[in-house]
Formats: sequence, C-alpha cells, structure tokens
Amino acid sequence: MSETKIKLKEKDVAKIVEICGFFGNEPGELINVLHKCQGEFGYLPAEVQEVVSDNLNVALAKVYGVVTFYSFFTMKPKGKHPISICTGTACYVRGAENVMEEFEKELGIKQGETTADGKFSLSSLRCVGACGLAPVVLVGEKTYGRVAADGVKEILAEYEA
Amino acid sequence: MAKVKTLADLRKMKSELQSKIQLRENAENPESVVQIRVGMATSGIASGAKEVYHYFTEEMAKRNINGLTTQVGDMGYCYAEPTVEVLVPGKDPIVFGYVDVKKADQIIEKYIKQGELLDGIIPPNYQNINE
Amino acid sequence: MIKLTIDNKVVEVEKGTTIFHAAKKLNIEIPILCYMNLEHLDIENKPGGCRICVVEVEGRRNLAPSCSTKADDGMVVRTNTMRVINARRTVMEFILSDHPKECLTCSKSGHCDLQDMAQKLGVREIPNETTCEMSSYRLDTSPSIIRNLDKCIMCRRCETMCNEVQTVGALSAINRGFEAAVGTAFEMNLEASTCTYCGQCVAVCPTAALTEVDHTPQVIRAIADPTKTVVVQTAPAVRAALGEEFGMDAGTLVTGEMVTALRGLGFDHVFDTDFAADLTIMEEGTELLGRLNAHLAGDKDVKLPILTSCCPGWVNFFETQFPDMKDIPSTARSPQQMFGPIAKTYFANKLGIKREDMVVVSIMPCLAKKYEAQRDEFKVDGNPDVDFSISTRELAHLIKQANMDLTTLEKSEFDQPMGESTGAGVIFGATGGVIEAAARTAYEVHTGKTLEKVDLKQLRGMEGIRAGSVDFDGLEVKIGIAHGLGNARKLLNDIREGKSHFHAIEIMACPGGCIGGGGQPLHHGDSEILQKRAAALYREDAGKPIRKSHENPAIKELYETFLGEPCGELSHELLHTHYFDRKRKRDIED
Amino acid sequence: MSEYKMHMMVCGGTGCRASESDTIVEKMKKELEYRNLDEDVQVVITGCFGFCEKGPIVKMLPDNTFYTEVKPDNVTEIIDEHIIKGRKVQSLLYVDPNKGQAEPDSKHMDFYKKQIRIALRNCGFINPEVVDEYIAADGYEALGKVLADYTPEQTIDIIKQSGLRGRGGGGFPTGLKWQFAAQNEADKKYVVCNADEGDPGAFMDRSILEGDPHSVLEAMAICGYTMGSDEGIIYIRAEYPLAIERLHIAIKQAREYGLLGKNILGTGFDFDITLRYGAGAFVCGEETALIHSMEGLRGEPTVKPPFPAESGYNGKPTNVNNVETFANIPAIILKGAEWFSAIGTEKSKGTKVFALAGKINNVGLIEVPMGTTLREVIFEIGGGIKDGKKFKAVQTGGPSGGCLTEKHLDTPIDFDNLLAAGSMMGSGGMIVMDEDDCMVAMAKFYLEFTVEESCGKCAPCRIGNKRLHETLDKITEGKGTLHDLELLKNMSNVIKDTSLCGLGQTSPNPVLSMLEHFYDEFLGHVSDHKCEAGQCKSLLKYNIIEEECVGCTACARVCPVGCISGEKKEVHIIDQSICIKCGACMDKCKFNAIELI
Repeated sequence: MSETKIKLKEKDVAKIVEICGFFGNEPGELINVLHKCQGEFGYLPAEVQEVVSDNLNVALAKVYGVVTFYSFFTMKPKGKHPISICTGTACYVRGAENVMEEFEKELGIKQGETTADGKFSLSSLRCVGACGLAPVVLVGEKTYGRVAADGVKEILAEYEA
Repeated sequence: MAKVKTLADLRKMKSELQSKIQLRENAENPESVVQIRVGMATSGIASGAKEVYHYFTEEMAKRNINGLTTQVGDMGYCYAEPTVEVLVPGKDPIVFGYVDVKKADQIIEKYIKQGELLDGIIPPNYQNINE
Repeated sequence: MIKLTIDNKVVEVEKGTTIFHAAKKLNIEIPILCYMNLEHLDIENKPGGCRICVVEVEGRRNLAPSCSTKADDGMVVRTNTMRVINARRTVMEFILSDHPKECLTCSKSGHCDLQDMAQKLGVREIPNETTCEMSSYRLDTSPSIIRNLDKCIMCRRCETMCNEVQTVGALSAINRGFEAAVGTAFEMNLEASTCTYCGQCVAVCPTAALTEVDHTPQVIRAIADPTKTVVVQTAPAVRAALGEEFGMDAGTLVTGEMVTALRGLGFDHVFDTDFAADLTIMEEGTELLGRLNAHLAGDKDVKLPILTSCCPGWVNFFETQFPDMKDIPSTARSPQQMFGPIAKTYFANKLGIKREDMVVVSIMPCLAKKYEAQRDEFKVDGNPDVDFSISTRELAHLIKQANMDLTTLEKSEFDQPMGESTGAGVIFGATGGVIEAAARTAYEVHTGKTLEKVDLKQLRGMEGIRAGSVDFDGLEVKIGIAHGLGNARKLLNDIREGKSHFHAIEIMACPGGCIGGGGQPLHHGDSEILQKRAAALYREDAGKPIRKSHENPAIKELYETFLGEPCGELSHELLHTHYFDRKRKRDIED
Repeated sequence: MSEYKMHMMVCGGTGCRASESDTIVEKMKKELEYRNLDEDVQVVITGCFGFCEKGPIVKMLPDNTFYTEVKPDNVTEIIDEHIIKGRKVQSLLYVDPNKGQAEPDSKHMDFYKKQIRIALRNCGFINPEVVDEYIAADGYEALGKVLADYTPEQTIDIIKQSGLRGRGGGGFPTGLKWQFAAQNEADKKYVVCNADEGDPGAFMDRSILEGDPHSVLEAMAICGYTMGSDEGIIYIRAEYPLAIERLHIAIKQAREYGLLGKNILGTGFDFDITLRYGAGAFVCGEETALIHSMEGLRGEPTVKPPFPAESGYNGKPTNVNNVETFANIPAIILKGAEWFSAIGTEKSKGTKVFALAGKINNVGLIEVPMGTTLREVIFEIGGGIKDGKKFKAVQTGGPSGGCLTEKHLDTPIDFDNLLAAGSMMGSGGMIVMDEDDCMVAMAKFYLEFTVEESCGKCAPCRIGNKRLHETLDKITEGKGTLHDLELLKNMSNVIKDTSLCGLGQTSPNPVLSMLEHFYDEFLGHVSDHKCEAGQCKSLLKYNIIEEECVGCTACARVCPVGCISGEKKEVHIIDQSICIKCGACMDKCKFNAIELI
C-alpha cells in the first residue's frame, strides 16, 4: 500500500499518549481511542497507529486490522471540503448513482480519492436517515437534499472561490 | 438538581410537571376533554373574538376544567359573531353566537359545568367545522 | 455422557464434544480445512470460517460447522446428504475461484491441504472461472519467508500461531470482505515488521500463502562449482524428523542415512552442528559460570538470570520487542554461527584454502536461521560465515530430486574433525536440552567433580514453562525453561518486573524446541510427533560414548590448537556477538 | 406559573435539521420575544414526526395544525397569521396529492390516521433534551413501578406475556432472551443496546434516540434489574452525532436526578449507562460481532453457541436488544402485557415502526399495529406511488429481506407472514419500487452492499456474495445466460445454508425473492437482452425512427465515436456495434427522431 510518510511532532505524540491515557491504556478501548485520534488528526496515518499500538499494548498489525475493518476510519487525509454521497437504498432508487458519477466526472477523481489540490474528497456513506430528502449529498457539515446530476456543478461552484 | 429519592417523589414530581404538557396531551386526545373552538376569522376578530378566546383559555385553567381552547377559521355564521363551538365529551357539539366575556362565563358555569342549555344556540345546519 | 446419531450410527461422547470429534469416534472423517487443534499448546484454531466441515443437524434451519458445533443429547446428524455434499463442493468452488490455479508449479503442490480437499470434494470446474475477480496482493519476500497472500484462504491458522502462541503480533486479519486476508501492519514487508522468522506460520499454512525461501538451487549450484569446497552441517533436530518426509514413523533416527544422502548429494565434507553445539556449551557455559560467580560475589553490575542465545527466532524476538533487555542474554552465537567461522578459519586453514573458496551450508529445522545467516555481523568482508541455510523440508526435496530414497540408504559416519559430537550437543534440539547440556559441563567445571547422574530429567518435558534446579555441590542453581515465544514473554516480563528468581533460563522460540521448528516436516499439531522426536534425541544422547561437551576430543583439540580458552580473545571475535535494538523507530519532527 | 397557551412543535430530527429547522427555531424565539408573545407561546424542539418527505415540520398545538416544508422565511407569517390573527397559513398546510386538498390538521391526515404510536409515543411530543418533559409524560414511572412492585421474575413474565419480539430483525421473543441472561450466574453482567443501525433506508432507531432517548435508558435499567446487571452500554453509530449528543444529555440528566447511578429511587438498585461508538460496519448489527467491536476488536461474528446470554462482552453474560425493542418496554410495564398483546396478530404483538422510502409519496417514519396490510401502509399512509406511476414491488428487511409484490398487498404484515413470503421484517425498512425500477439492478444493488459489508471471515459470504454480484452484473450487462440463472439459485441457497452469521445467511434473500417473483424479468435480460424498466444501460439501444428523421446530420456530427451514418436529408442509421450509448445524439435531435428501445 502506498503510504504517505509523515512526521509526527512531539506535541502530536503527546496528544495521542494523552488520549490513550484518558482511556486507561486499555486494549479494549482501541476503537474509542482511534475515534478520538481521527477526530484530532482528521485521519489515521501509520505513524499515529504506531503510537496507539505502543501505548495500548496492542500489536501494530492488530491496530491496522481494526482500522482497515471499519469504514469510518481512514488512512488518507480528506479534502478541505469532503463530499459524501449517501448510497442508502432510498437515495439509490432516487438516483444517487448518477449523482456520484457526475461528481466523479466533474472532479476527475473516483470515490475514496482526494483532488490533487486537496480541495475536495469524494466518498459514499451509508444511510444518513434523511431519506425524505433523497438523494442526499453532504459537503462538510452541510446537507444538500434532492440533488440531481445537473445540480452538481452548482454545488461545487459554492466552494470554488 | 435534586435527586429523586423514591417512587413517591417521582410521582409527585410528575404531577407538578404534568401541567407543562397537559395542553399537548389534550391536543393528542381532544375527544376526551372539553373543546372550545373560537371562530377567529377576520370578521370574528373585529367583533371581539380574540378577547373571548383569551378569556376561555385563562378561565378554563383557573376553574380547573381540563379543556382545550382553539382558534378556528370562519365558521360561516358571520351574522352571529363572535361564534364559539363547544364540544363536551359524549355530547353533540353546540355552537353559540354573539359570545362576549359575560356569555363566556355563562357557558363555562352553566353549560360545561352543569350541562344546562343556554340561549343563543345556533341550529346545527352543518356537520363539522372542518369538514 | 450424551448420545447422538451420526449417519444412522449411535455414538456416546462426553458433554462438550464437537460433532467433528464425535464423528471421528465412529471413524467418520468429516473434511476440515481451517480447523487446527494444537492439543499440546491447548490451542484450537476454529474460526468456523471455511465452512467445509458443515453437516446437517435435524431441526436446524442451516447447516452447522462440525468443528465448532457441540454435540447435544439426542442430536441427529448427517454428514453426507446431497445437500451437504453440494454445499461443500459449492463452497470449495468459491474458495478456488479466488485462488491462483498454478498447482503445477506451486511449491506446496502435493502438500497442500486445499488441493487435497478440492480433490476429495470432487471439484472439477469453477463456474464462470474466467470472469471471477481475484484478490490481488503483492508478493513479499523476506530473508526467510515468502508471503503470497493471493493464496491465503483466511483459515487464520498463522494468525493464531503468530498472536496467541508466539505473541509476536506480526500478522493479523486485515481489510474487510472480499479484500480480507491475513497480513502485516500497513501491508509492510515482513522484514520491517516484528516478525521473528520463527516460521510457525509457515508450518501451519494449508496453502502456499506462507512458504520458506527456497535456497536449494543455490546449494546445487555451489556443489556443482568445482572451485568451491562445500561443507555441510546438520542440526540435531533434523535427524529426528527427516525420516517422516520419506514415510518413516515419527521419532525414527536417520542420522547415518542422512549422512550418506548428503555425501550422495556431493557435499565435500559432511559435518555435524552438534560439534558446534558442544562448542556453544564451552562458551555459553563459561559465560554462565562467570556471571554466576561474579553475581554471587556481590558484583551489582552483573545481571542474572543469564538467558540462552542459541535460537535466532528468540534473538529476533527480544531485539524487536524487548530491546531494553538486550544485555541479559548470553553473547554466545548460535551453534550454526559458531560452526561457520570455525569452518572458514580453523578448518579452511587445515585444508589450506581461502575462505572465499569454501561454501558452508547448514541444514536446519528452522527458518530464522536463514535470516541469521545473512546478518551483517556474521560476514567477513561481505562473505557470510554460513552461506546457505536450508530447512529439513528442503533437504528432503534435494534428496528426492537426486533420486535417493532415505529408507534404502546405508548408514555412515560424519567426517572429522567437525563431525565429532557428544550427547550434550544432540539434545540441543529439544526444549530443555541446551540448559541440560550447559549444566552438565558447568557442574563439572564449577565443582571439579564428575557429574554421576548425567540425565537431568528435572529439566525435560513438554510443558511451556518449566522450572528446575541443579545442585552444584551445595549451590542450588535455579533454572527456568520456556519454549514458544508467548511463554518467553511471560518470563521476560517477570525479569523486567524483578520477579524472576532464576539464575539461568533457556528459551526456544518454537513450541517443543527445534524439533518443532518452522522448517520441520509438518506435524499438523500432533503433539505425539513432537514427543517422539524429542525421545529420539534423548535416545541418541543416551547411546553416545561421550555425553558432556567439554569431553569432546575434537573440541579439546580446537581449543588447544586454535582458540586458546573459552571466552578468550579469539573466541570473542569468532564465537560471540552483540545485539541490536530493532524496535520500529518513530520518526519525530522537532 | 403562567402556562403557555400554544406550543409550536418544531421537528429537530436529522432530516429536518438538514433543512434548517434549527434556524427556524431560533427565528421563532426571536420573533415571539419581539412581539411579547414568548410567555404565551412555547417553542419546543422535538424528535421526528415521521413525515420526513415534507420537512421541516412545524406542528401547532393545541389545534394540531401541521405545517410542512417550512422555511425560516415563513416564521413571521406563521406568528402573525396563525398566532395573532388565528388564521391558518394555507400555503404551508399539507396537501394530500390524492385528495388534492389542504389538510387543516394532523388528525385529518391519512398519514397519521392508521398509526398507533408506542415506540414513537414521545417523538414529536416532548422535548428530548428536557428530562422533566419525559417525566411529565410518565417517564421513569415504569422503572419505579418495577423496582417497587415486581420481582425480576415477575417483570420478565410481563415481557414474556406481552409477546414482544425483538425489533432488530430476528424477532426472537424478548422476555425469553431476558430470562436466559437472568439465569446465567456471574459476578458481572451487561445490558447492551444495539444502536448500530445499518440497514440502508431504515432510521427508526436514530429517530427514537433523537426524539425520546430517556425511554431507552429507562428500559435498559429495567432490563438490568431483571437480569442482575448494573452496567448498560449503548453501541451507537458514530455517524449519528445528534443522537449521540441527545443521549449524552439524557444520561447526564438522569444521573443528576438519580434515575441512573447508585441506589436508584432508594431501592438499592444500581445501574449506569455509557456509550460505545461503532465505526461503520453493518455486520456489527449481529450481536457477537457487536460484542467483539465493543471489545476493541474487528467486528467479526463468532459461532453461536455460546450465546451472549452465556458468554458475551468480556466473557460475561450479556443481553443485547435493539433500540426499538427497548422503547416498547416502559409502555408495556405501565399499560400491562394484556394491553400490548391485544394489539397486533396472533404471533406478532404490538406495533412496528417502518421507514417508508423510495418511490412513495410520503417518505417517512410510521408506526402501525402488526397485521396492517401492505396496501394500507403504501397506499393510505404512504399516499401511494410517486408521480402516479405503477407499484411494482416493495423491499422489506433491507439487504437481508426480499421483495413483495402486488399479490402480497393484502397480506397482514407480521414476522411470520413476511418470512413465509420469502422476505423478513428486518429492522423495518420499506423501499417502494415502481415500474421504472429494474429488479435485476435492484438485486445487484443489494448485493453490492453485502459485498462491501461482509466481514470476510467465512468463505461463502466473503467470496460467494462477490460471485453473486458478478453474475448479476453480467446479467445487467446483457452477457448473462440461462445457466447463470441456475447458478444464481444454487449459489444463493448454499450461501444461505453455510454462512457463519445472519449477514451471510440472509444476503441472498433479495436475489432469491426477486428471482421468484420476477423470473420473467431476469429471463428477459438473459434471453432477449432487454431491460423492461429501461434501467440497465448496456441493454438499451438508441434507434433512429425512420419516419421522424429529416436527415439534418446533427446527430452524426455530435456522435463521439462516429457510429451514425447517412446522407444529408436522408434517414440516418446507428451502428449498434460501435455505439457507446452516451445519449448525445438523442439530446441533440430536434425532431424527437431518436428513441431508446
């Protein structure tokens, strides 16, 4: 797997150690610790997982095994404006697939990727429960309802500035 | 916040709090309480319906009658405004015309509390206000 | 006891018995794939993942995995209905649809559980074979082990070995769904991971997802090279297991036949690692006594216990996971790495050839030895002390390739001088053997008396962690023994916490010691096989005229004519080493 | 204390919040204050009203006026017209598409008429962030009653007698489950609430947690009392920030009142609750997988037995129920087992919450008695099919369920009837499909989900589902054969029969049921290479209608692959072997001479 090598700063390490300590350095708290770390760093690079592994005394391979099991965890940094398209059934039957295709076309990236300028990243997510607004697109915290393929450009334009 | 120490405490607390949502409970099951519907279209308001509406909401509560006062649109009896429809559980609805504060007091005391009929009843030439 | 019916036959079993084991009692062999029972380690790998062992249980909606479903009283089980057979075959088709179809050239062909099972279930084609997407992982080659995850069938046996038995934690299930496999953190190379190359994962892998690096072609090439003198050394555990590859009973000693075969393969000098084991005892034993005496004399700088260091898997383990304790183990090299430099100096001198013209090959029950042989500190100007290390399994291949059948070969003797060994060297191959051999010599050196009862049976056995003591004429030397790295970890933690009361501890990475090494013929978790191999080594020891390392005449001569004294200057240069902190380093920006 | 004369109930569920309901609330408060009405009118942020299709919803009490699709800009109008002048704002009233008239209040809406709200009783009725409102609505009374009046055994008996079955999917009798957990002796036991709702298109658990979190806390404490546990854990999706926030508030308030913690209501019973977050794995809905996830491991299921009741979280007896199941408990305790069991069918008691979605007019959350027919749900409550299209099928049970068709419309919905019809209750998602939906593509969609969510532990689910998906893909591409249909059946049956956990054991259900009910449609794809619904792009053909083509050459010029030929002013022809079906020609043609067949 292609890994982006990053260097953690002393204070980053201290932060992770603190998070682990908050959960009593208990191996059973691994998922909670990873949630907090992802909240802190936006993603879970290898270097972060290593510190977690050391402090919780969980084998690094096991930490990675957990990170790659859950779709919520990511090892890639997200774009400045993460775009998520709900692919729940309700959104699917109301055309989410076309919306996804249109985003892929407009941004020139595939699902799970980030644009070269780091501005947008594209992902699908499971039902957000706003089925009344299907198909639903989230850009950052903002929700767009009843999105059609031809409305994609308009949404992107809001963030182009 | 003080701890709720026993079931009795909890029940006492509940009875104190219940008034807060009494209105919602009543709205949920309107047929189980006395409903007073005040016709409040423009013409009704002009003839003092708003005053009547407020009187009912306040007095019903004061006199400890579990009731529901709502405002409705034009009832179609413009000639007798302000009009008030009263629904007592188990009885047919009755519409009173030319209701003012004094009349409202009588409606509560005589009709609602004691079941006596009053003057000013408009004959039922309708099925139901909202249908 | 409970009674149940399997295929119309009634069987009575203890409560808690699985359907699989109950059927076995009736001689009904339900096919299994992922299941693995390591009774001697009290570990069962039964993820219930392959679903090959499913059976029909009356009253249940779905088929039940017999490996992990407990038998109930009155249960009615059918193992061979149309429904079961179709399900097994379809599941096998699924598994094969995601498995490379290169059996003809696969190194595991003929020893592959998956291949056997596909044949047993009669799979003849894979539906829509050409359009099936296959998972694709990159091949990872390390000095000892090759990982080809495309062949992983998620039986999780390796994961169990690496984590539950060895507590190494190099392997884990990674990813999800169709992409799931057992791999390393960040899919890094094994070399970068905490892997110790103990090879226990390779030993249990049902397919060729995990195999040893094959050095036989290089060995054949060296033998064929007329300019090279090729010297071979064979580890003690090899002779107790090699026969199994030729259909002989476990525990059959084939020392003589093996020597004949090695000569037949064209090795110029057939020597014995046991010789180097005796040498190890001289060095390690002397170091032990030195540390013991200094400690008893009150020298606070000298730490006890002293730990053995002849197992390279174990060395890798403490270098990666306990680097803070790297000054505790003995500095003596493993027998393989003592043999190499002696062969390339002492023996090469005798032959009058240059070290570059000598090739040293070792036959080992071990995969970590492959890594050890190529460590930089064991090279002189880039020339390794041991050129190639091949496993017992690879040797069997070589012998078969040379059209020899071990069962029909005459016995013959090792060459001299490095083929001379004692019983102490032989028992190196079993757990407890190294420390027993060391104690035999240390006792006599320390007390100046003759050890009358040579068999120190208090140190033998198969329990994972053992304690025993030897009376050194009034001084009670407390000895700890651990085999399997999980057990080693426990003793190391005790030492770290200051709770250890041992003077000396022997540690072997593999359960059972070298006889259960990662390069040995597959024992499929049958602990009886391990016991028989150990017994064979103790038998050979008992039959040896000399049973104490310091009495080995060839060793004596080596010290007299070449090395001087144990732990002397030359010994330090050739026979001792130092350890490295190989914990994964964190790259921190200031 | 002056009482409010009117309550403005504003939906604060995720759906409505996504369309700015929080801005509406702020503006209401500001405008009321400005008009000195803030002592007369109370603005209440509530849980979901269920009518998500037309959110944000504002309900006016006491007259039950139901305003839909309210925008912040409408706030002033509502206050001035409705509150001050007493006139309903006609433009915001819900217009029934079938009747074509505005409904004056919620009591008149078909959407609510047939509903009975037990699990959702407080959603849209109280402010979920105020424990006092919950207490006013009989909250924690059931817990108090159980602790004071009933033994654990008696309590379990009530639940058993009520006939309540697990609402998470399996339909296992809840009382029995509690009994098992109670019977196993241990020094520590756990009550776990499964709030890792993952079924795409189902959101009832989230709505309950957002709208009435205390009812779940109360029920967990009751469960803890019956089985001898002092610790509850809610395993909730990390993607539900609002529900998490409301749970945190609720737990804090309950602790402050001593309704959670030590010595609850002076009875000596201790119980407290913490949250654990899921991290995006559908398989964690399976209880053994969920427990492993709570332990910080990969959420892989293990073979049962042992059941969690025997050996669950940290190896201790554990009872896992889902949110909706718990939400029913306080009502059952207060109103009695008989009351509850009088609702529903013979073997499925009470109500069920369904999430209506897809091609239906009223997308939303409804709660109906078990035994309500599909027709009532879809055509009366759901308001029928969108845009007047024809009903084709409804998928119940999400990716684990099956589809039901026209002929099932009058089947009373309950656990057993759905199973008999080849589907299942599941968590209660109902996706309605119309004539434009291709069933092969639908089956493929569900399989895609399963393939993505399979944990990978067992071979049939890990590989088998992938093969199912590939085969379906092949069929939608027009490359399938009759033999593939046979393969689909055999693979599906084996995957069901041999998979380790519920996910794999049910994942082929959509394929099997769609094969059964729409075999002709599958056949059409493989033998005629036709997709009736027109959804499978590869099977579509662009065709130039001879009679309409004027030979303007516009299509030929726009075609990116140059597959259209023809002389000027003559009929053009598309070479199907080259056409990439981009549709550019059809867009370009001014004469509607290009059709899709």
